[in-house]
Amino acid sequence: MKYITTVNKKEFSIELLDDKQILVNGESFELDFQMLGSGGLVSLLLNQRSFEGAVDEHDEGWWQVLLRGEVYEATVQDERVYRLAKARGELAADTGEVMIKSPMPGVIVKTPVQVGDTVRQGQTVIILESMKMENELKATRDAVVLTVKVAAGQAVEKNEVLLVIGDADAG
Amino acid sequence: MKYITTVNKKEFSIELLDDKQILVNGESFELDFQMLGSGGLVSLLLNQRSFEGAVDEHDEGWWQVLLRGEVYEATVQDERVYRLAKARGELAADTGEVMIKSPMPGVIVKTPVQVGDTVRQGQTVIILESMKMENELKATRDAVVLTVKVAAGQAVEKNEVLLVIGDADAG
Amino acid sequence: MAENLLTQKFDKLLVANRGEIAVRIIRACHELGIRTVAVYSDADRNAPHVRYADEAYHIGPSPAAESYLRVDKLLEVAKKSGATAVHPGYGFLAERAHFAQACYDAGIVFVGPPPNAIDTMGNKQVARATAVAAGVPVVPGTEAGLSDDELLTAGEKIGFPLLVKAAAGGGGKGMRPVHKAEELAGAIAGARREALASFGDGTVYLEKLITHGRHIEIQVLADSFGNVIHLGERECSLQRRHQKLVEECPSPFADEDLRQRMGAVAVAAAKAVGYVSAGTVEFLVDQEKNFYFLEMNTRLQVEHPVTELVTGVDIVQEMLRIARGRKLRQTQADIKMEGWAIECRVNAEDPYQNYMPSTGKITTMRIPTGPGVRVDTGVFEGAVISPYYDSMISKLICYGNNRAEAILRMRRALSEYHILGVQTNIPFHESMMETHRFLSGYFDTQFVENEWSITEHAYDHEREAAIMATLVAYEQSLRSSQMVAPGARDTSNWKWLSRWERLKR
Amino acid sequence: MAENLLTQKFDKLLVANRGEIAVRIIRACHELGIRTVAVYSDADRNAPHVRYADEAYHIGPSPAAESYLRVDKLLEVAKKSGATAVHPGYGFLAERAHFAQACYDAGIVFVGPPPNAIDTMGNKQVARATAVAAGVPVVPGTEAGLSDDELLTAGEKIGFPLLVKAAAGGGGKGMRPVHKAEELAGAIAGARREALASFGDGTVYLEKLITHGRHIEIQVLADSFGNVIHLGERECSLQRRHQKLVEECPSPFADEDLRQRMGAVAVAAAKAVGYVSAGTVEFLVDQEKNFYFLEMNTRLQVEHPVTELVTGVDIVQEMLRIARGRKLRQTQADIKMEGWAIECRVNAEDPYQNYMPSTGKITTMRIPTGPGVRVDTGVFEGAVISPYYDSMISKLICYGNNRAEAILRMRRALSEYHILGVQTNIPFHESMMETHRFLSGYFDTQFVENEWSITEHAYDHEREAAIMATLVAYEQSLRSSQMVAPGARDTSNWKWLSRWERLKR
Repeated sequence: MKYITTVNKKEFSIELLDDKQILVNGESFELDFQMLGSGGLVSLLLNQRSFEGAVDEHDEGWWQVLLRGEVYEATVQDERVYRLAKARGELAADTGEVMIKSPMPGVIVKTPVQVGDTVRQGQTVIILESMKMENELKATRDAVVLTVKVAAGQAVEKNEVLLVIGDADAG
Repeated sequence: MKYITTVNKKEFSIELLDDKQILVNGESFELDFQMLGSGGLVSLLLNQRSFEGAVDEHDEGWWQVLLRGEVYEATVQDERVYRLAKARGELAADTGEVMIKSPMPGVIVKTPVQVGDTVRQGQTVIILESMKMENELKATRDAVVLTVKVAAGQAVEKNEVLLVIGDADAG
Repeated sequence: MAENLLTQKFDKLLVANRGEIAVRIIRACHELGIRTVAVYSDADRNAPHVRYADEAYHIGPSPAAESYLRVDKLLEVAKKSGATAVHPGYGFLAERAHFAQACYDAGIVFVGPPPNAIDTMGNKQVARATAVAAGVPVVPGTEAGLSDDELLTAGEKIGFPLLVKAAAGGGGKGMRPVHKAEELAGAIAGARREALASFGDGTVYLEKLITHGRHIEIQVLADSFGNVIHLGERECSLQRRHQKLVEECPSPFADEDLRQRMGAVAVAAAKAVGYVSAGTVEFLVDQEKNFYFLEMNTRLQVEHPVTELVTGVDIVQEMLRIARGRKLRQTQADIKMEGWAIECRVNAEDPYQNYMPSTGKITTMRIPTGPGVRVDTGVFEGAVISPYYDSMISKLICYGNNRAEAILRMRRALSEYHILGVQTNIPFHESMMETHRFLSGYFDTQFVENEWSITEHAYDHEREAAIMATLVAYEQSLRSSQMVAPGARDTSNWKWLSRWERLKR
Repeated sequence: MAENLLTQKFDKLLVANRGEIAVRIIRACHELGIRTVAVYSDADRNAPHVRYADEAYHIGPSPAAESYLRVDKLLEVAKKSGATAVHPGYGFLAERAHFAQACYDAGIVFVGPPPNAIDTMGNKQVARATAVAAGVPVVPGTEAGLSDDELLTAGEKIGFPLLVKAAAGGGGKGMRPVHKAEELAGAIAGARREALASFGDGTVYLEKLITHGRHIEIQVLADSFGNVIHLGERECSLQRRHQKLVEECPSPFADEDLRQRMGAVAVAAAKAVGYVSAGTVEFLVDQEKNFYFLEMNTRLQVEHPVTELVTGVDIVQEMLRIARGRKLRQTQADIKMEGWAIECRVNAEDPYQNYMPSTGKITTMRIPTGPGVRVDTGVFEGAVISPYYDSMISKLICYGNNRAEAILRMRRALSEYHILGVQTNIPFHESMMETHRFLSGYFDTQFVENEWSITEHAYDHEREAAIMATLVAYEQSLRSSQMVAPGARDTSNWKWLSRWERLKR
C-alpha cells in the first residue's frame, strides 16, 4: 500500500512494505507500530526511536495527531486517489467551501460579516457565547462569505453550521 | 424479578420493583445503580448512601464483590431455580465436588495428599511454585480427596484442575 | 466572634459544589474523619465527587441555576442528610453572602467567612473604600454606576490605557482593556453586555491599567478568635482574558521584603472586614514593586495547592478546623516556604483554535504520576465534558527543590498526561514550559495575550505524525473493508487486532 | 577512586530493567536532561517504560533469563544506541558483580557501586566477616557450606528459634524459620530446594532468630570521592515470607539516638567496601534497641520513595549525579527528616487465598491522586500481568506532617485505588491501616505471618454486596437473553446501556 500524506502542507509519500518496514519519501525505516486500546493512543518505534501519540480523525480523511506536545493536521490519501484528485485540481487543500461550525452549544452574540464580504484568514466572523465566555470564531482562510445561517441571540447546537465561506465564483 | 442471593452464607431475598426501588428481605430501598464502563466498576446509591464497588463473575453463578476494602463471595439465583435446587438439596453450598485449580502457570513441588485422604478446610493439598515462590493450595472445605491429577515436577497451566475433593459417597 | 458566623464541631458536611474542588474537599473531610454529603445535577450522577462521598443527593437538571445554585435545595439536602456544615468550594455560591446567611439562619456551619465580609469584598467599590480605609494601596479609577457619558469623560481624566470592569464581576468576566479613547464606548458596551449575561447586572466602572503589571496574590488564614496569618504569595500573571492559566509559589519576582510588605497589608485587609477562614488578597504589582489592591477572594482559591506544597499547610483541612471553632495551629513565625511549586490548569479548550471551549466524552485518560507530581481532577475516563460548567477539568501541580526542578518536573509530567476525546490546553502548557520568557521569570499579565503565540513553534516531528496518521488510516481501511483474515491476526504485529478483538467482545 | 568503577558525564543512559523502577529511572533522567534507552522482552512491548523512553530495543522472549538477564544483549544495545551509561534498577542484574564489571570493561558507566563491593556484600559469609571487621554487630550463626549433619549439630548449639538461609539468597527466597529441633532437617531440605530453584545454588547456613525483632534499614549515599552520608532509617518490619509489604520513614520505633548509632554503623559498613552510589544497610533490631547487621543491598531499594519524601532528596537523581562523577551536594548536617511517609506495595496476589500470585489483564485502573499521594507504577489499563516477572505492580506512597496524617491519607488513597481484572493485595493494606497494632506502631517482622489475619474482619456491607452482585447478574441476563428493547434504553436509568453501546461500537 502506498499513501500520500500531507502534514502542515508538507507531502510525505509513505509505502508500507510489511509490518516491520516502511518507506518514507523513498527512505527505508524499521518500524513497530502499536495501537493502545481504542482511544486513539498509539506507540511508534521508528528505527528504535520511541514516539507516543494520539491520532484522531476529526473529519473524513482529515486527521489530527497529538505528538510531543504539538498538534499536527494531516490528510491521508491512497496514492491513486491522490493522483486523480490532483489531475482534477481537487486536493483537500485551500480550495472549495469551508463551513464554520459551532464547536459547542451556545448563543450567537454577533455576526460581524455579511454575505459577499471578503474575509482574511484569522478574521472574526462569529461571536459565540458559551460557558459564560464570548468566543470568537475566525475564518480558516482568505475567502468570501457565501452564507450566514445564524443571527444574534440565536441558540445553536454543537457542530451546527453557522457560516459558509468559499471562493467568489463557487457556491 | 426476584432473586435469592447468598453472601458469606447469609441469604438475601432481593426483588427489583423498578429501576429506582428495590425490596431486600421485604424492606424497601430507594436505589440508583450505575455500571461505570465495562471493567466491573459499579456505583450504588442506596437510600442516598453512596457505595462504589467492583463486581466480577469468577465462575458461573459465583460472584466476587470488592467493596470498601473487603471481598464478598456471592451466589445469585433466580428464586424459582433456587427453590428447585433446594428441593433437590443441590444448593451451591458445601456439597458436591470441588476442583482445586491452578491459579497461575507454575510447577508442582509437592502433592501432600493421596486419593481417599480426608482433608479439613484450609489443609494444604498442593504446593505450587510460581514467580519463584512456593505457594500452598488449600482445601476449600472439609472433604475427601477424590482425584489427584498432577505429580511433583509437573508444569501446569493457569486454571488447570490439579485435584478434586468431595464427599466420600460422591464421585 | 464574627457576626452571623457559626463555628462549632461537626461530623457531617455537605459539599455544595462539583468537579475537582468537590473531590478535594471530600478528601480533606475523609482525612479528618468527617462524613460527606455530595449533591449532583443530571449531568453529574457518575462524577467522582458522587462516588467518593458517603452520601449523594440529586438536586436537579444540569444548568447550575437549577441545581448547584439552588440554595433551597441545598439546605433541604443538609436537613435531610443531617449535615451540620456546608463547604461551598469556589464559584457557584462561594461568594454569595445570602447563602452564608441562609446557612447561619438554618443553624448550619458555613465553611467560609461571615456574610458581611463576603458582601464588603464582593462589591468592588465598597471593597476599594474598605481597603483605602485600612491603608491598603489601590489603583486610581472611578466609582460604579456612572452613565456611559460620565464614564467617557472620566476615562479621559484617568488616561489610557485603562480597564472597564463590571461592578459585580469576577474572573475577568465583563472586563475590557481600552488602549485608545475611541475604543472606550465599544468596550463599555461589551462589558455591560457580558456583565449582564454573567451576573444579571450591567453596572461597570473604570480603573487605570498598570502596564507590565504582575498579578501576585497573598493567601491568608484567619480563625474565629481574630488570629490572622498569611502563607506567602502566589504568582498568577500568566492569564488569558483574566483567566489564570499557570500559577506558582513563590513568585520569581517577589523578594522577602516585598513578601512581608504585601503579607502585612493582606492581613490588615482581612482584619478590616473581620475575616474568618481561608481567603486571598489579589494585588497588581508594577515593575518598581509598588503593589495595588485588586480584590479579595473570600473563598478557597483554585490555585491553593501550590501554597500547600511550599508551606506544608493543608489549606482545606485548616478551613475545616477553623469552622469547627479551633484556634489557628500556626503563628506567622511557623510559616516557612520551602522549595517551589507550579500549577498548570488543564482546560477543555483548543489552544490551536483561539482557546475555544471543547466538549465531548473523554475516551482515554492517562494521569502523570511519580515523584513531585500532584493531580487534582474531577474527571475520569468515560466522563462527558458538558457545556454547563467551567472548562477547567484538572490541575497538574509539580514540586521541586527550586524553580528549575519544578519546571523540569512539570515538563516531564505534561509529556505523560494524556486526555483524549476532548481538546485540552496541555499543548499550551508544554509550549509555555519551553518559553524563554517564562523560564527567566520575566512576564506580566499581558504576556500570554499580547506577546506570545503557541503557533510560533517548530514542528519537529512532521514525519512521525504523518506515519502515525497513515498507519491508523490504513488500519481503519482494513477494518472497514473487512480485510481481516483470521489467520493474519496471530502473525501480525499491529495491535489493531487487539482493538478489533475488543470491539467484537 | 573506587576500583573498576567508571564515573564520568553521560547524556544517554540504558535502563536495564522493566516495570515501575524502569519508569522511575526514565523520569529522573528526563528531569536531568539525560536521554534514555529502554529494553523490552516480548511481554513488554506496550509497557510504559518503552513508551516513556527516547529509544526502545527488543531483547528477546519473555523469560528474564532470555531477555533482561542477558548481559550480552544489553551491552549490544548500549553500543548500538550510543548509550554510555547503564542503570540496573533493582532485581535482575542489579547485584551481579559480573554485569558491573562487564560495563566497566566496555567503557560504560555503571550507575551503582564497584564490582568488588557488590561481590563482598553479595556473599552473605564474606559480607558478615567484612561487617565484623568494620565493627558492625552481627547475629550469631554458622558459616555456609556445612553438611546437613553439621548443620543439625550447629543448630543445637545456636539454640532455637533459628533461621535456615540460602548463601546465595535474597528477598527471603530459600529462607526458613525453625522453632523446634525436629523441624530443622525438613527446613534445611526445603531451603536447599528453593535456593537451588532460585539461584542454582543449594548452599545454606544457620542464624539465630531474634524474636520480636524489627527490620529497620539505613539508606546511604556515597560519591566517588569517598564522601558517605546516610538519609536516616526506614521501618520495614511488615513482611510476609520476608517480602516487605509496608515501609515507612521514619520508624515509629527509632529515636534520634538509635538513628544516629545505626547511621554511623551503616556509613562505616559502606566505607569498609569502598562503596559508591545509593545503598541500603539492613538491620535486625531487638526490643532493647540492640541492632544486628543483616545484609547490605548494593542497589536502589524498592522503598526508596519514603526516604525521598521525608528528606527531600531525589535518590535516583543523586545516583545519576554521582555516576556522572559529581561530589555529593549534601553533607550529613544538611539531611533533615521532616514529616512522615508510608509506602504500600501493591502486589498482584490474592490476600484471601494465601496471597497467591494473580495473573491476567487489567480491565480497569483508577489511580488515587490529590494532596500527599504519590504512585509509582509500571502497569496501565489493558496491561497483562504475566507470570514471568515479580508480582509487585505498583507502589502507593502517602505523606503527612506526622504518622497519623500519613495513615489517614493512605486510607483515603487506598479507598480510591481500583485495579480490576487481577487480584491485588489492596484489601490487605486497607485492613492493615485499620489494625491497632499497626496504628500503635508495636509490630515486628513476625506480625503479619503469625499474629494477624485479614479474614478476621467484620463484613459490614453484605447487603450492599448482595445488591451489587444481583443487579449485575440481572443486567447480564438481560443482555444475554437479548431483552434489550431499543426503546427501553433511553428511558432506563441503568448504565449497562452505555456498556452495551460500547460493546456495539
